[in-house]
Amino acid sequence: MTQSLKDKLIILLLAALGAAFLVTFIAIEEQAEIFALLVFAGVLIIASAKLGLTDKISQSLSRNERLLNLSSIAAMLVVIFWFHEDHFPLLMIATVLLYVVACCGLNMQFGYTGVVNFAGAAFFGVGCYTAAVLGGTGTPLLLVIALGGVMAAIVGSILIIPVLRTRGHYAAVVTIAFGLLFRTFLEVNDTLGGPQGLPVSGMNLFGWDFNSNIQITENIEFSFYMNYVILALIMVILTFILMRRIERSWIGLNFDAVRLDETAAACYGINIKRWKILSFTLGNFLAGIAGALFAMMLGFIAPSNFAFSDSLILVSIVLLGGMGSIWGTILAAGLVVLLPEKLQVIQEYRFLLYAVVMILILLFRPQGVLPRNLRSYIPGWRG
Amino acid sequence: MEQQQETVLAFKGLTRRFGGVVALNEFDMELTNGQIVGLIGPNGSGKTTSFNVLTGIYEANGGSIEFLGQDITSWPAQKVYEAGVARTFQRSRLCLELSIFDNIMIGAHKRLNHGFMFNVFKRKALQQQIKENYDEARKLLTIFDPELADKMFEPVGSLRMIDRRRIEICRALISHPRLLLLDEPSAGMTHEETRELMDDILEVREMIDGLSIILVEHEMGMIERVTDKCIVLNFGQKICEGAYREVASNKLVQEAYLGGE
Amino acid sequence: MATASALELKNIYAAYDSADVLEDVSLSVPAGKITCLLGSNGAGKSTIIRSILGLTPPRSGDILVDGESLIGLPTHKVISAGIACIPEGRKVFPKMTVVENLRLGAFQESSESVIRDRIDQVFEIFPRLKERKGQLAGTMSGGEQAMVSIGRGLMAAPKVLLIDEPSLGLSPLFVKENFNIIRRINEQGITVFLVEQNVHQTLAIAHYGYVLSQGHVVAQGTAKELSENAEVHEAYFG
Amino acid sequence: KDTVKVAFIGPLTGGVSAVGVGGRNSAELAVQLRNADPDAKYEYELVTQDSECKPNVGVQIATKVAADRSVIGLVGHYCSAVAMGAVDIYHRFNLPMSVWGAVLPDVTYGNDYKEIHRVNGTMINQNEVAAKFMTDQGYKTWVIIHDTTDYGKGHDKYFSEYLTENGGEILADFGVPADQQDFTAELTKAKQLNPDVIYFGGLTPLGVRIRAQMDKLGIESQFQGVSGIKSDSFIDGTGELAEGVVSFLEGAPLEKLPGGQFFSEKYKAAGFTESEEAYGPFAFSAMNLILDGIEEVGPNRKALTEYLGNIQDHDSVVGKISFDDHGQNTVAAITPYVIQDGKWVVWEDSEYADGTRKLAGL
Amino acid sequence: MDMGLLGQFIVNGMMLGMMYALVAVGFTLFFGVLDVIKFSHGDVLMVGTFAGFSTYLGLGAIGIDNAFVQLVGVLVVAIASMALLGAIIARYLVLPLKSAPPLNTLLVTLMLGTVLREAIRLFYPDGSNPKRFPALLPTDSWTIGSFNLRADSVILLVGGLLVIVGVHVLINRTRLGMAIRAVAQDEETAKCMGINFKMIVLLTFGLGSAVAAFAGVMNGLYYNEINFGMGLLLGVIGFSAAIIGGLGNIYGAILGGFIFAALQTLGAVALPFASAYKDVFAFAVVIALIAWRPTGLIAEKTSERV
Ligand SMILES: Nc1ncnc2c1ncn2[C@@H]1O[C@H](COP(=O)(O)OP(=O)(O)OP(=O)(O)O)[C@@H](O)[C@H]1O
Ligand SMILES: Nc1ncnc2c1ncn2[C@@H]1O[C@H](COP(=O)(O)OP(=O)(O)OP(=O)(O)O)[C@@H](O)[C@H]1O
Ligand SMILES: [Mg+2]
Ligand SMILES: [Mg+2]
Repeated sequence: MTQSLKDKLIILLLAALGAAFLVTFIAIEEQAEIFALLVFAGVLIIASAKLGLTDKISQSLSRNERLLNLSSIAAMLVVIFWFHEDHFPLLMIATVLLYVVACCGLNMQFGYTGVVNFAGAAFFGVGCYTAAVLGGTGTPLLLVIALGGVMAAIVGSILIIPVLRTRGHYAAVVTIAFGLLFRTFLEVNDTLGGPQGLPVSGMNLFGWDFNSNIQITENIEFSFYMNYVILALIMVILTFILMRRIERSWIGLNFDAVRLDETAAACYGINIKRWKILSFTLGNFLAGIAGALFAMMLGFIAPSNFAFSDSLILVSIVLLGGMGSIWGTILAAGLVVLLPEKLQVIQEYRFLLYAVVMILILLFRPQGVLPRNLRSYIPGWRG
Repeated sequence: MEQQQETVLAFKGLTRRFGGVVALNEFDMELTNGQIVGLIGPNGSGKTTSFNVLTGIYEANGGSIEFLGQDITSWPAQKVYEAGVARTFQRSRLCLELSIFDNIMIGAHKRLNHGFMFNVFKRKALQQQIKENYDEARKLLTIFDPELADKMFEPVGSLRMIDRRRIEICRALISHPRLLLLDEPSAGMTHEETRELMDDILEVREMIDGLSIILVEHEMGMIERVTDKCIVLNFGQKICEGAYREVASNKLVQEAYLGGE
Repeated sequence: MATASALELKNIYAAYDSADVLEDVSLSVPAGKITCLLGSNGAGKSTIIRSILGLTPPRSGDILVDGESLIGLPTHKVISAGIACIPEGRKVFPKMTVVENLRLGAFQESSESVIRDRIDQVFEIFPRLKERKGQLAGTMSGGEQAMVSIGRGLMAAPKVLLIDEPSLGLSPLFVKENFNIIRRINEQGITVFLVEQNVHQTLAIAHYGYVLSQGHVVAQGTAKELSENAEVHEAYFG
Repeated sequence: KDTVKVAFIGPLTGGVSAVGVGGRNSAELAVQLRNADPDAKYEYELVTQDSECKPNVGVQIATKVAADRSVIGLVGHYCSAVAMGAVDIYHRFNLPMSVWGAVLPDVTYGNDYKEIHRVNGTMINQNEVAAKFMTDQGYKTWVIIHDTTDYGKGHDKYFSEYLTENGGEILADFGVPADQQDFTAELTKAKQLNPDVIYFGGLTPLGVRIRAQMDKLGIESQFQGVSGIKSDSFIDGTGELAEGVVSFLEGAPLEKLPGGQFFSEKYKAAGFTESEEAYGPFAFSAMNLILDGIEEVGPNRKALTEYLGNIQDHDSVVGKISFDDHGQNTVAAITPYVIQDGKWVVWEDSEYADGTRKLAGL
Repeated sequence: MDMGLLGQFIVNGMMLGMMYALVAVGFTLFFGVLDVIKFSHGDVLMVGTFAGFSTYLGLGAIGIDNAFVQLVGVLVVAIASMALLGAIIARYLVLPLKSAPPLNTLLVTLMLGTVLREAIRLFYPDGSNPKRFPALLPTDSWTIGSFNLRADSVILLVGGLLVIVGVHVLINRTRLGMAIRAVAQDEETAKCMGINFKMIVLLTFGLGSAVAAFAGVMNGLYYNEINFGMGLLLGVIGFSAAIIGGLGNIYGAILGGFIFAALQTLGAVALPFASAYKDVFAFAVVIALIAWRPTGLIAEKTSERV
């Protein structure tokens, strides 16, 4: 068998395995089964690492990015259609996807450019509130989503000056303070619903009501969440492409240079401010669009969704995945969103267990589950 | 040739203080097209500071800097680079997590198209530009070390110190600057390695039209071999200027810097 | 060799992650003498120093100080055994003043008066440091930092002093001065293990030397032997 | 017997988890008792979910529960914001449910969904009674402190409204975040205004802090709370300072109801380690109501909804339950309580009512 | 406003400021050593308070009811147990991660905070409800007009001040302090100076956590109420205080703590239309302050150079 054929088979196999895993993971409810599945996956991963398979696989993957991307999308579609009439799994999948988009935004900010942002949930929230306010006004809803992003970017610009002037922990405090301020403001101020929150009207695209089930034939009915999942998937794909293209371009290089050594970057003509502003704004934009769609899907938002702890969840996804790593973000988002939900069976003990699991993962993979690779501008091209 | 005589850089009364320390004191200097000037002086005499003030990292407390007829005294670092000044750092400042190619491309900043549309949507054109620059970087790196040129996509962090220095110099040269500032490029190298490095730099100079160099070095062999003129600093003040032989025989210089025989 | 060795490396193998750096290196540093280690860039000289200090513990082999093995000891215990080091690339503590840096050099010394005396001695050698007592070391020029680093190494008053490229970035005057200092230290009875690029001046003060190439000892002998050794000559004297 | 699933939702983690766990235990107790009853037609299985008191999580798990067609009825929500977000979902999926703790009026009155019911009273009833009761005692001036959640703000709104109607005067009104520790600034200002009463709209943790800090600053005013502080932990938290604190709770006092004693005994007997807290009896009643319905009309959502819609004078441990056309229990009597010797005592039975002891400032 | 009232606000604000400053000092210590934000700091504080509280209950159970003995017992147990906990955290969570990106340490400590919080909530008897912390200090009070000063407040203020001064002296005037700072700046070189790196890290975390325990007990004594969530906000505020004051400087922590307290008090008092906005106000000022002084009010001296 030729190497390239082998590579392709490996990828297809992996995608199939991934889809199967996801379907099982989402479908099962029993505590023992969940536990067994997690242990099984863990053993599989450790074993393949010990056998040196992981390296080989990752080489195969990096040689065939296109196939990898396509088969991942295919696997995702399989999972989605598998659950086509199960509302809750679809809702969870869509949530994961939207978290991926928001976390890509954060990744752009501190994975690439090193601009820390502990107010991710606030910018996500700006998107949500934009959708809530504009939702009933008859604004085309795709536009509402875009405006959610734009609003997040605009609100973010309040912070531009302190963000540009500060670094490291000092910058962290700027965003922490903003996150707390944002939530308190929403709670105290009644114009946006106050602490009670606001209902959000659902998505309606060219007369297609996103909030009713889709009747395919007499017997087949798709959950209305299918609409959102598909839209969220498209959003993820576009975000993925954007992130990739930025990373593999001079812009990505400038971002990295700004993160790694501002002084040297300045001495080589890199305009620190320009790139920081771009990445901060773009990052907030992504968080905002994710928020807007999320609000429409959920139908209801309240300030307590955008607390500091929610921002920390976004940050932990980025760190757990590995800074700047998009695949890592996807994996980590799945883990962070689905795990606590899967642990519902153990009720009040689940956060304890969840936190313990996170600590263990980080102790064994300090760089994140899938650390970012060196930049390769053109896949497969090595000069 | 007239162009040869054109003044590239001129310091006039350049002064910089840190608290009580006067790092540069009324420093005057001139550099003409294609010249290699050695900037020498005891430790802490202000050599690195003069680079930092010139490249806009520190502000001058007094005096002026003229580059190609423009007053660039208070320009920010980015603008100074755009005007054609590139430098290396006394302590290597490469991005260790990035590949060799990435690091060199940081130096090529002004030749690259940084537009959002271009980078995100015009992938074909961008990839074309990447490949062109790759070839160029490779050519340059080959002059210094052909072996390194084969490792373009390896992280700089895995390389030896000496290779990092070479890459840093390539990063400075890739933009075809008019003025190159080298701060102790040979530190930590053996005589042999130092000589090779200097030969390489001279070779590159031939390629780049009208490249002038200011070289800070404590390795007198190197200074003697490559410089057209030397300037000696002590306590931020110029104490002597001239060809190396002249300077080296100056009493003051011997006392303060070389140490009498 | 007539004198007992203060420090002895036996069949050391060392590596970083995957890259093997030292292979079967054995050398001995006679007590009370200056022993130098020559070799081109990346030969593994600094790695030897790191191995001795326990920063890059060797994979196999033995390191002895006065006959006691250092293998497995954490770095601070190695220092307690009477070893001090002037590390490669200066490595001053940037956010501390010159005096604090010097004090740290004598960290394992608890007598305040001894420390004061030693600081005074260092100031005598480097008057520039006295002028700049209170300056944060990180803001000093390259050469000034080198002085801090050397001064700090002297503060420990060790049995064996490991010195890794001390003249890096020093002015010619100071390089000369530096070799004088090393000689003087040695005359006070401290064993010196010196890594240098500056072959001429190094061999001029060293008693004994080793040449390292790609992780192997390729030549050794007295300073005189080495400077007459044709191979060494070719490689380093050019 | 066929197995039928019923569900419970409440905050099991986070700041108000004590109430949530108490509610869950009570609901579980109802199911246990029913399963132990040989006359029951079905075997019941309880599904419990944690809302974390966060609307987004609440909406998700509401979907989870509602989308599971095998779940026939739900007892849900202590946090009003979560309930507000979730009601749409229950309506969409036609899942009949009863709220067991959330007190925001809009949960029932903000919509016309016939699936939504509530066994406990709203904050409207409570504050109406509270304002009248306190002015009747002879108090004239108030300083209000409330947390800025929907809960605190709602109480603030209704209490202010009814207080003005009853002729009381509000000297100042402070909104504070629900996680604030230090109230000395607000209280110092309050002290300067010297009100007869300090009204606190919020939950136990904050209530404890405010009561303790009032003492620090030497404030002698009467302390008046809302249903959110009517818990044993308020007394545990404030110790001797608890004496004389008044609060109001919907429903007749447990021990006065025929089933009240029964509930308390059974709860103790079931061996739960956590207290049932103030709203445990409501969760218990709501669950019983749903179980009664299923027994009567069978495991069918539509039928159960219908059944609940017609509930009038239904016996429960919190008194008779009658739903109005919004599904709100109308006979929610409000009982004033006062703390006497480290216990919550129904006002009428207390030494304060007969004049042996006096509330602060009277 | 009359003077008595003003005095009252100032004393209250100072108590609050002291509380924040103590937390901020802890943060400054951790930055000092490993350049990490230790987000579990607030929760360690909380656990410390609960440890003290349990000691009180325990002493009560064996019949010791002398307030002074109780106080000493509470303090000793809280401080010692948290010092131990801090060292354990350092040993098993922080040291293994020292070569990972610093933000990952942040994440781990964040998760650890959750573990501590949830553990107290779930496993401490009736842990989810607030507890009444005993008043172990003399409660005599002096009243002048509307000004009311209590002895316990004064004792706590002085105690807090002593601890901060003590930490400052320890860091800047002792060999241990020098070692701590050295380790923070360059681990390897510090080792080469003969410093026992591991020991120093453990000690620093022990010290920082001990300070947190002290702050926690102080919190309990002052407010007479403790609960499992008390550390969360206190941690965030303490962190912000350390930052606005300027890292690398204990005085910065004090300054930051007092500024934050002043802002909150001012916000509550001087925003008559809506005291609920006081946190919005305080955090907005924090952002403005940082924009104005990007490295804190007492700026770190630059030690980097090119
Ligand atoms: N950022 C700073 N803060 C305080 N002092 C400084 C700073 N930068 C430089 N100095 C002082 O200015 C003087 C000149 O320093 P400079 O780095 O220019 O010396 P140099 O000539 O490059 O010396 P070397 O050959 O040792 O590198 C030194 O005494 C140094 O301590
Ligand atoms: N941390 C490290 N990780 C991986 N490889 C390393 C590391 N440090 C050094 N090396 C490699 O080990 C080899 C020997 O390095 P070492 O620093 O000991 O050389 P040296 O003789 O001291 O050179 P120099 O004269 O440059 O100081 C080099 O090839 C270097 O690339
Ligand atoms: Mg210099
Ligand atoms: Mg070396």
